[in-house]
Amino acid sequence: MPWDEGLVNSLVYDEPDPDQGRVLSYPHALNESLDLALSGDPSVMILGQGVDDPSAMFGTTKGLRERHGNARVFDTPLSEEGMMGICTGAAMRGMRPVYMHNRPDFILLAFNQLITHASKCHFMDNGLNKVPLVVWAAIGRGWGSGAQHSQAIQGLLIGVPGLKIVMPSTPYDAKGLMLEAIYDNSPTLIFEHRWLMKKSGFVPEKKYTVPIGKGIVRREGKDVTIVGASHAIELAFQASKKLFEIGIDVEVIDLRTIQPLDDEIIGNSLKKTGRLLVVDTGWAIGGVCAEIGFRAAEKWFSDLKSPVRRIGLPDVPTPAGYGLEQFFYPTADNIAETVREMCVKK
Amino acid sequence: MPWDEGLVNSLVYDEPDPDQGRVLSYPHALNESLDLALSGDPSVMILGQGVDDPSAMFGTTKGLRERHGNARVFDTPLSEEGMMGICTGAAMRGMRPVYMHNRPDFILLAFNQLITHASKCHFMDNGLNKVPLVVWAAIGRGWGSGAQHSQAIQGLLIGVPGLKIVMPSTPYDAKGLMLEAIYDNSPTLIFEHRWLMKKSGFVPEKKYTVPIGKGIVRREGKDVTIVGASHAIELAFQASKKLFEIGIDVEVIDLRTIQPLDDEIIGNSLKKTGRLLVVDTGWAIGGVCAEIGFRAAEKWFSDLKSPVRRIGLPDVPTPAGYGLEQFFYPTADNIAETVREMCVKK
Amino acid sequence: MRYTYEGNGYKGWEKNLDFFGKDFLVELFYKMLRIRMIEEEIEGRYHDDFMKTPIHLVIGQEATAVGACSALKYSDLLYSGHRTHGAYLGKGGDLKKMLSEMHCKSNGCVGSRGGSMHLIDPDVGMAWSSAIVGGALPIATGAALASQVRKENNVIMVFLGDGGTEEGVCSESLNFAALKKLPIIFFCENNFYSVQSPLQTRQPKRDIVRWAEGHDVNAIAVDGTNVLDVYKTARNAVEDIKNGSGPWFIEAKVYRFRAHGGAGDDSKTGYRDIKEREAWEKQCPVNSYSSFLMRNNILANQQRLDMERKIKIEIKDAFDFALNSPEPQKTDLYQFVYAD
Amino acid sequence: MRYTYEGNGYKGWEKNLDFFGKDFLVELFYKMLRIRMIEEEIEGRYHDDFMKTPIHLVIGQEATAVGACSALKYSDLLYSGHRTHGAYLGKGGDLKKMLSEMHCKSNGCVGSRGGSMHLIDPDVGMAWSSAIVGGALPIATGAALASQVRKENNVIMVFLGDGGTEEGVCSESLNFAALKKLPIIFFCENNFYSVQSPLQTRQPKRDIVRWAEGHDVNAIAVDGTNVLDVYKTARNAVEDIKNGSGPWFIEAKVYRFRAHGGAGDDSKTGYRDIKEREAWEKQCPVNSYSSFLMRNNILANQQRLDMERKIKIEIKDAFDFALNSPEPQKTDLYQFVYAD
Ligand SMILES: Cc1ncc(C[n+]2csc(CCOP(=O)(O)OP(=O)(O)O)c2C)c(N)n1
Ligand SMILES: Cc1ncc(C[n+]2csc(CCOP(=O)(O)OP(=O)(O)O)c2C)c(N)n1
Ligand SMILES: [Mg+2]
Ligand SMILES: [Mg+2]
Repeated sequence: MPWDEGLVNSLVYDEPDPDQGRVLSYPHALNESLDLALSGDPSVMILGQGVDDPSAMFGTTKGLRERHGNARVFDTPLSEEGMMGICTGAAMRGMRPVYMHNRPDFILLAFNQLITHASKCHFMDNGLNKVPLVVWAAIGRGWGSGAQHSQAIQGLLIGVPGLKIVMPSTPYDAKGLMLEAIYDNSPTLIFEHRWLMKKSGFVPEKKYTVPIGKGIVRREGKDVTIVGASHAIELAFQASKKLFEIGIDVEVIDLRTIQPLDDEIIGNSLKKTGRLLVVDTGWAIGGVCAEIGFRAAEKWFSDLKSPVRRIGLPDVPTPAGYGLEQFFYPTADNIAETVREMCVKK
Repeated sequence: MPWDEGLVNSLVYDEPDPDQGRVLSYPHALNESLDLALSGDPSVMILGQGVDDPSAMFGTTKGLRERHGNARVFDTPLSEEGMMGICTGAAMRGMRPVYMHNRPDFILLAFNQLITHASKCHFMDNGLNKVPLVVWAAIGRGWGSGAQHSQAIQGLLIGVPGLKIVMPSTPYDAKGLMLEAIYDNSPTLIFEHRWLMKKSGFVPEKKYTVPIGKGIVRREGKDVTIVGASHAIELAFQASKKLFEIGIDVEVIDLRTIQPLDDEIIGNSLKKTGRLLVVDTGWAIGGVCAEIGFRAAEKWFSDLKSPVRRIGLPDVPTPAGYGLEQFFYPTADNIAETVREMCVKK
Repeated sequence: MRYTYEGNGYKGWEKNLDFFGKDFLVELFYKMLRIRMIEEEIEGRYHDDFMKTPIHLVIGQEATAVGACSALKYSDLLYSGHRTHGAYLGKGGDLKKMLSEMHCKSNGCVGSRGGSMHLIDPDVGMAWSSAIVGGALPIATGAALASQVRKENNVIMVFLGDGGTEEGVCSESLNFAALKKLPIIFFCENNFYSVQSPLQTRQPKRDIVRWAEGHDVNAIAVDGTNVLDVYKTARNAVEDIKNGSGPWFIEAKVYRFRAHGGAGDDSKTGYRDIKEREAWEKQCPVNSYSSFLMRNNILANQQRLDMERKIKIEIKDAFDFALNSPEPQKTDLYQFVYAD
Repeated sequence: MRYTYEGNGYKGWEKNLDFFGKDFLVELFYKMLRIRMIEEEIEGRYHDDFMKTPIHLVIGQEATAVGACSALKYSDLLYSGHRTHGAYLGKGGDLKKMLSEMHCKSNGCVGSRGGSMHLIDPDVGMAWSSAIVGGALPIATGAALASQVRKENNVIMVFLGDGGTEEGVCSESLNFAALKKLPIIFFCENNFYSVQSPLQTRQPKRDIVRWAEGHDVNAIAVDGTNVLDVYKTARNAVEDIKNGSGPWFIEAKVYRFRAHGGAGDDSKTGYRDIKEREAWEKQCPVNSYSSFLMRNNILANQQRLDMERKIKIEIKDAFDFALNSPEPQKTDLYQFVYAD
């Protein structure tokens, strides 16, 4: 879609510093991790609608079938629930499937297999079987995605026991977390954000992993803690720059994975700042924002100097039209404004 | 299941006071509301697996087919996703289906139709179509339900825009909220709790409704606010009796509906008590508990005297065996103990 | 070349034309030509970036849209998937409302909230569509149930693609429709591809129509490039249903000449053979029917030119209308989350 | 009476017995008898309330469990739905572990965490089961995919009921299995009911096997009360699959003599005609086969009595074992949420 490509291309990302090392695009980083995983372990397989077509799932699966064969890299029927179960069954028999989706919306068709089967097998089986399954999807935004192609469903899944949920924000993490997820023996969801696909960054060539369940402080600050993951980190960063100009020093925590959640890193930050804003790409109500805010008010209550706040999607479905969409998504300005309010009202 | 019937029958519920008026069992109250709805409006229909069989969905649908005919009261194939869509399509064409499930677990098969279709139609259609659909399910517990037949999924749905979620705790509310849900023009979920089916209570004969989105103070108190719905209210009550004996005066708020959420009633209570415990029949993480706790820490932060607390299901799937199950579910004792802790630590 | 045309063109139809009457035959052509020209104009303007919406063109698939919809009355209802343009226009949807929707304007058919995959116009029975593959199937089935319960005596039709049959809910919908003998036609446009995935990587070698038949619905395959075949088949199904036959499943083999989404063809990326597309273009539904009509002296060249001129004006007006229509406001966003 | 027996009993089998050998024929009987006696003992003790678990008895359905499983080797894998008892025992699952599971003991086959609908025993290839109708179908299909990719040369079998075919995922699983020519047998026990709902309120009148065939899998119907028919059909399918035929779907018509769940029959509630059950009981898989063997002098009455005595002892021992087994501890609850 021309306008949309333009929109996404116009996103201002920091230019990566080539002195740090090799620079790769986000999809390329993912492609490299999938390639390494396929090469290193014959039980890894990559499947999903169109993974072997010329568009290659945003480029992330480019060349994989050619290099690793159709038995382990293949296109699937349009049967999300069935394929989720097929991946689960194959995983229990020793395979390590990476099941890829254009959009998280399509995973909703497979919630029975994901939630009532994959996440529970190891527990119900008393440890007899494991489900080393990775489910990958890129959250849609723009392109007129509308209500049925833009859902960010991590908030629905955060409470389900047995699942791990990963949301990278940089090409480096995308590669390292993908490899970690593939090696992990529990079913792990990776939610990318379509807009991050345009990002580039430093990505080492070697096989490396980023641990699941550990966040990272992306910016140190003393006044307010912003917690988030994935594309929300980009927005938080932009906001933090604006805020710095008016004397507010923000700490930005990139959770990297939202289940298990890195309580320690949040707690340590709150001890310093006493103020929490949670930002998420999903609905504000009942999801990631609510969970993190709750924990703050339970575990670090005495550290809190002001009410916890959140910025997620409003309690309405996504409009398809570009005009309305502009009023729908959080912006760096919203974030900056909210943080300012938090600092004013003591 | 004999042992299980015994277990559920042994639940101690307060004997309803017959001076208040007519006493009905919980399923009977629901049966009456469905009967009234069918009689009053030819567009109402009741469907679901086994709604016309001798077990009659816990007795809630007994006699309805005989009285109202097979065209509007009927059994369905085992096709949860399909039937959810069929209900949605029929609702858009002027019917008012009540789609009943033995267990919320089975609704997970239909999340695509529920979340990506039913909840969004009115919005996507710019108001052209409405979806007056009721989806009903009874949360399982005991009976060796295990991980696949016990899930209380309200926490997964609370963040989805466009849905209403009702969780009654008394036969009176069960009837009044069912009628309100049927008359409501938005898709509404009703989650009963299987253990409440043994309860009896005062239920007026006439057609009456209980408003969606309004909670009720079930017990006034000044020290701690316990917020919950459905079966959690029973536990909160039992706990509040124990606590009263040791001098802690608990306020119990029955939300009745968890979406929309009655902020006002919670806020008013917190202004008085300054202490919040949220109790839910679902997973503690990321669901109803988290949402309500978050709101407290955002909106009534300055009223809070101690950390917010929650009691829901632990972050593990439900074990099937009775032995392990006893360690799994919250009890009145857990609740009482938590409240005591909250009052000690100032 | 994986998928080749296996039909007979209009062979045999010469002798059966009286069945319809000339006006009707010409009207079918006009409708197809109109859809083709609208689609080409959308395609041509797409890079101007005023239509900020995905598009799924039906260029090459006009005979299915027009043939199937022409068998329906206004009171009959149409449902569709993501590939809505043909369905919407075939059912008589308002072109201005459609283009306004595609320009994200507040007077779009759903106020810019649904976008191009959600073109509906209840005024003419274009009832609903879903951007989720298979999503509209049970919803249409539910509409058929409502019609049956309310004794509305109309027929429901739902469009799906070959990919749509792979969703379990398609099987569930067929089963329920057959069980209740609902008044519904499942109209499957088998264009052999789902995005860039060929049928053979998604389904075993057997006809889709055979799969449908197993569900105990009436089922038939038809040449989807031939508007008369499509019309006749759909009309028979409609009549059958009115006589209590219960559901029909129609598989129309057809080809899209453009990319799955967006403007232009993408065969050069290699997922399908350019020769395959070229071979199907010889069966272009608009041109093959045009030639047939001309051969039989039902349509004259000048007549076609007049039509084109007329349609061009209509299209230009509609685009002007859309471009000059009002933008939605921020407050609109919060409307219609719940229904009154 | 809605559903009547349409088979031929053991007619014709007299002439074909050499095919198997006597020991094998007797063994089939022993296995069926054992399952029947175990089920009856479970049923008899159920009201003692020590088994705090739902039960779905297979009394009346022994021929399918034994016939189908006997066609499998240990390295072949079996999957099932909620009605697990027959599958578990047929595949050779450990009786003590089964009864411990049903008594919620820590040494149950899955440590009391799965319950009676989740009886698995990987040691003998009883691979998995799901309490969700249709839930095991794609999981079994995935196992078949793994076998194919890893060239394991085994066969996967999955049990389902008539109700299971109504879940969309059944269609999706058949499609994928057919597409990839996977080594899998879908074994459908059509007992005409889902809980208390008769088939006719859930599916149109057509054979389930015809529906399956539409998916391009090999499909065949068989008399599910006749253990030899079942065995032969399953064995042919296994051999066919080893020769690369791709998936099979077997529909076995059969009847459950007890309620959907729990002890005793519930026909008196009226959802099915007691006469219907009684008519099917005349085709009791255990007794009809027993008579057949005795008629043909392959089994003697005394032999059957000896078997019964032996089995009784085994059952008593297993119950004693289960009753005296340790309870799970609180810390067990938090085990195995994530896998190491
Ligand atoms: C459930 C679901 N899965 C995947 C998609 C992505 N998708 C959109 S259109 C499409 C192709 C569908 O193919 P087909 O049904 O044959 O229709 P066609 O585009 O060929 O007309 C796909 C896979 C979707 N929208 N919904
Ligand atoms: C998805 C789902 N829907 C409903 C149920 C409730 N349920 C449990 S067993 C059963 C009957 C299934 O019938 P069938 O497949 O014919 O097997 P049978 O019990 O006759 O062996 C039903 C409806 C379930 N477990 N899962
Ligand atoms: Mg297609
Ligand atoms: Mg059955």
